[in-house]
Amino acid sequence: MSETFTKAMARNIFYGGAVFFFLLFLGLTFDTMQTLPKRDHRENITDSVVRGKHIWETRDCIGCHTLLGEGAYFAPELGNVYTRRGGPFIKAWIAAQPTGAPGRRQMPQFNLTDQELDDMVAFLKWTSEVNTNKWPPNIEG
Amino acid sequence: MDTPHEPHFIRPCTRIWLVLMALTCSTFAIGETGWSGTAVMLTVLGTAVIKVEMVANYFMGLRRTRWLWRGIVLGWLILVSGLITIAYLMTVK
Amino acid sequence: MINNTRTSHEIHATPPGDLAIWFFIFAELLAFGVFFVAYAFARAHNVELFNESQQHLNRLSGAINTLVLITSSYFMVRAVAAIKQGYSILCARWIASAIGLGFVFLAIKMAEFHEKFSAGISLSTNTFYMFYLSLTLFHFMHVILGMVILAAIMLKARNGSYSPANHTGVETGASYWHMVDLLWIILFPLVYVIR
Amino acid sequence: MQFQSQAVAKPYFIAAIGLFVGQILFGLIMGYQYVVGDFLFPAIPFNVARMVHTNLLIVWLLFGFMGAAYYMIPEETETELFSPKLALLMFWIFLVAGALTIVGYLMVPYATLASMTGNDILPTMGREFLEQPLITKVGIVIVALAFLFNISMTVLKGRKTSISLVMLLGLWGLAVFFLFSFYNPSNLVLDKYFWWWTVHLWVEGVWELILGAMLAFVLIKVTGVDREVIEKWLYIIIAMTLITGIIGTGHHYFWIGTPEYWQWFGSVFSALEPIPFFMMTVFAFNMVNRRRREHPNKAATLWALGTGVMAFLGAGVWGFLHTLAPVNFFTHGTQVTAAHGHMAFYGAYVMVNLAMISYAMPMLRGRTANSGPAQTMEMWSFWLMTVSIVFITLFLTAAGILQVWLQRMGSTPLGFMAAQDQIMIFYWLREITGFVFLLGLVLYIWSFFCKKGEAQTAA
Repeated sequence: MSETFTKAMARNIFYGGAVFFFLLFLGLTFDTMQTLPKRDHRENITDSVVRGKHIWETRDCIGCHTLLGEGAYFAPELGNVYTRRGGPFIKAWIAAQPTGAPGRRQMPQFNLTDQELDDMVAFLKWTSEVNTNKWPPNIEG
Repeated sequence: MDTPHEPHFIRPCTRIWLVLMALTCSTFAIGETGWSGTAVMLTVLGTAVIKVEMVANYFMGLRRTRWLWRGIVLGWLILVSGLITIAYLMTVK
Repeated sequence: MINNTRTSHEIHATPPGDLAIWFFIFAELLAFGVFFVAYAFARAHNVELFNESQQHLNRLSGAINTLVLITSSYFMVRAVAAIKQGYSILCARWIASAIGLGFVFLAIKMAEFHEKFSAGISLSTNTFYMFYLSLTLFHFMHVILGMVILAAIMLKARNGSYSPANHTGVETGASYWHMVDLLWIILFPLVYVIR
Repeated sequence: MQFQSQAVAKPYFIAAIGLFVGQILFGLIMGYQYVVGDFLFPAIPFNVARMVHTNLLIVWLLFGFMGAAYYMIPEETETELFSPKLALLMFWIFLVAGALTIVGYLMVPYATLASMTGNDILPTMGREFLEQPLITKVGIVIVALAFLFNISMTVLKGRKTSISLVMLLGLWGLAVFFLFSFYNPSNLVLDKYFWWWTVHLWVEGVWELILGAMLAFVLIKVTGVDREVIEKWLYIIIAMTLITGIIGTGHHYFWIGTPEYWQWFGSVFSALEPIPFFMMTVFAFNMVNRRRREHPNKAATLWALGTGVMAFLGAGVWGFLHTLAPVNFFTHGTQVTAAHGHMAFYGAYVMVNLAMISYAMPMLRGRTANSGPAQTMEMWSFWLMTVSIVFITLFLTAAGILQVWLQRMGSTPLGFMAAQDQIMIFYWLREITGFVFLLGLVLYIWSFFCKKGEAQTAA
């Protein structure tokens, strides 16, 4: 049995299979890149959205929240928070943190300016408009 | 595939090949008629199953190996064609 | 290497070719199998769309391609038979013919793809076309991979690297090529014919 | 120890274990914050603790991989390391850079850290697992290149075995795919798409080559089974890994704005991803059953077998549980994901590193295997850690299922925090189990200092 199962053939299958499926992956990626503009509405990415994403990143929001389901599971999903709560609520909420309620999960105070809060909302609004194949299942995220 | 000394008029593999070609033409013909329905679907899928078994056993040479190997392919085939059949019957009221 | 010559009545412990390729073949069968079943169930949820879209496929070219692949597969059977009798050059010629038919398959398939792509059809058009394009493109790439394998074996056969006692390489390539054929035998009726 | 230069692996292993302890401590802090929300607030907010927890994990696994490479490669290539000095230099650079980064996370607000470290030049921070400041990321690339140079030169001048080639391929892949962490487009969908090229293609791609090579190495050593046999199975297993895993990336592309067809590609291929893990389990047990000698290091054998089983359970079974798109639609971004993450990382990468350390450390300390009592203590630590991670996973899975039920199903779904309050009991159980894990880890370290019994020195 071992004569007809050779290491050389196993190795060839490894290299061949890896290259083959990576090429397939590149092909699918290429198609995805062609299709994405229709789904992510990149024409709506304003300077404000760009700045908002930067604020999102430099406050490490992903360390507690999920965004489109990715991140930490300590705090609510924010991919659809704009549709759930609306812009003014989001601004007021961020500005009012932390709640200080004893024993409850706390969100830090980031001392964002009004402009920065607007950028944050713009980013979350744009995110809520991405075509995510109807995810999340309901408004609670 | 076959030993050279046996006095064949046509080689067994050639016979298999001719049958496979004929079955393909029959499937195409059914497609051209535009028929549909459970019986047609089962005929076409059944033809495919027979063809796959012919390729596996005669072309791939599995009929001269242990049942384990034939069994894997046959089991795969039954599972796949069975699930396809179930999916199709689901749509027939 | 002693027991490599397969005679007609013996039962062998392992299938023809290197056992390693069979792991690959089974993995491929599994991947395609899941895709076939997924197609069937996706269709069950969307029968009208699938039946309607199927009308626009070129059934004739699908059927011709089936004949092409079966014949090509048959040529590989002849190639294996030739090398078992020690005819290296004959074996290489059979493999070359099998590869030639592979090119015919690719040409017909590309014409079909061209027709669909120029009609603006893509993976995102609808579920049917997603499956049609995924399955056929995935299979298309397997045909290319199979041809690469066959080409390598053909060159080795031409150099006289195989003999009646040592022809596992030819059988390995042939087994993979038969699998490519086998998958198309299911794919064609499933996607082009059954409704 | 057959080659002098293998000794550089020792500091790497010690650092790895030290950072592992840090990772677990921060894990316990986070676990406690899950139940008592304002614990340590505002000194260590949850996001900072999480950053430290996950970054320490990645860094200690990398230390483990590098140590493993420095130990394995000389023995595989039958030649001394190209430059042991470079290896030691890189060790200190990596350790200091890592420590400074952690201190940075803990001492200054993240936004300040970002502006201090040049994030405005090239923004790369603030994305899950890639939170490191730009200079740390650049440092990682430099260390990785120096490391790869060192290892590659060693392989080039020595014997080229399949194990060393696979290891090298995995390590190069690790470095190459890390480069995607520097790509951060302002379009979130694109950002996420290529973020996975680092994260997924690491843990479900090239890291598995490293895992396979390390496991194969340990198995050859402890079982004495023919190298040819082990190496061909290694190739088949990693071939299956990449065949299923590369397109399997698609299971992350269901809901982030990417086209719908990824639901099919992702589901189909990732449903097949348990296969290589299953093969790995069968392979490990098969090799141990066919062993040609009784290696005195029973603990290392146990870790190696454990890797096979737990990787299959954690990465294979728990991955499969929620990988099909219709299921993932509900479980995406819940505690189910956390459950899978914990057992998969422990079962695959933590355990393979501990297997390697367990095998190599006695050698590096001049003995074939630790004394009987020390090994017994180590096996106790194996069972404590493994069983507690199983329970952590079960509790998180229960929490996740309940969370999905309360928050995402039915006509009157609860809000996020209301749902969290309902599943608090599982978070308490998880936290308690976490302390059992820590106990196992303490016992593991203790076993290194166990003086009882005779260490076995026969080569």
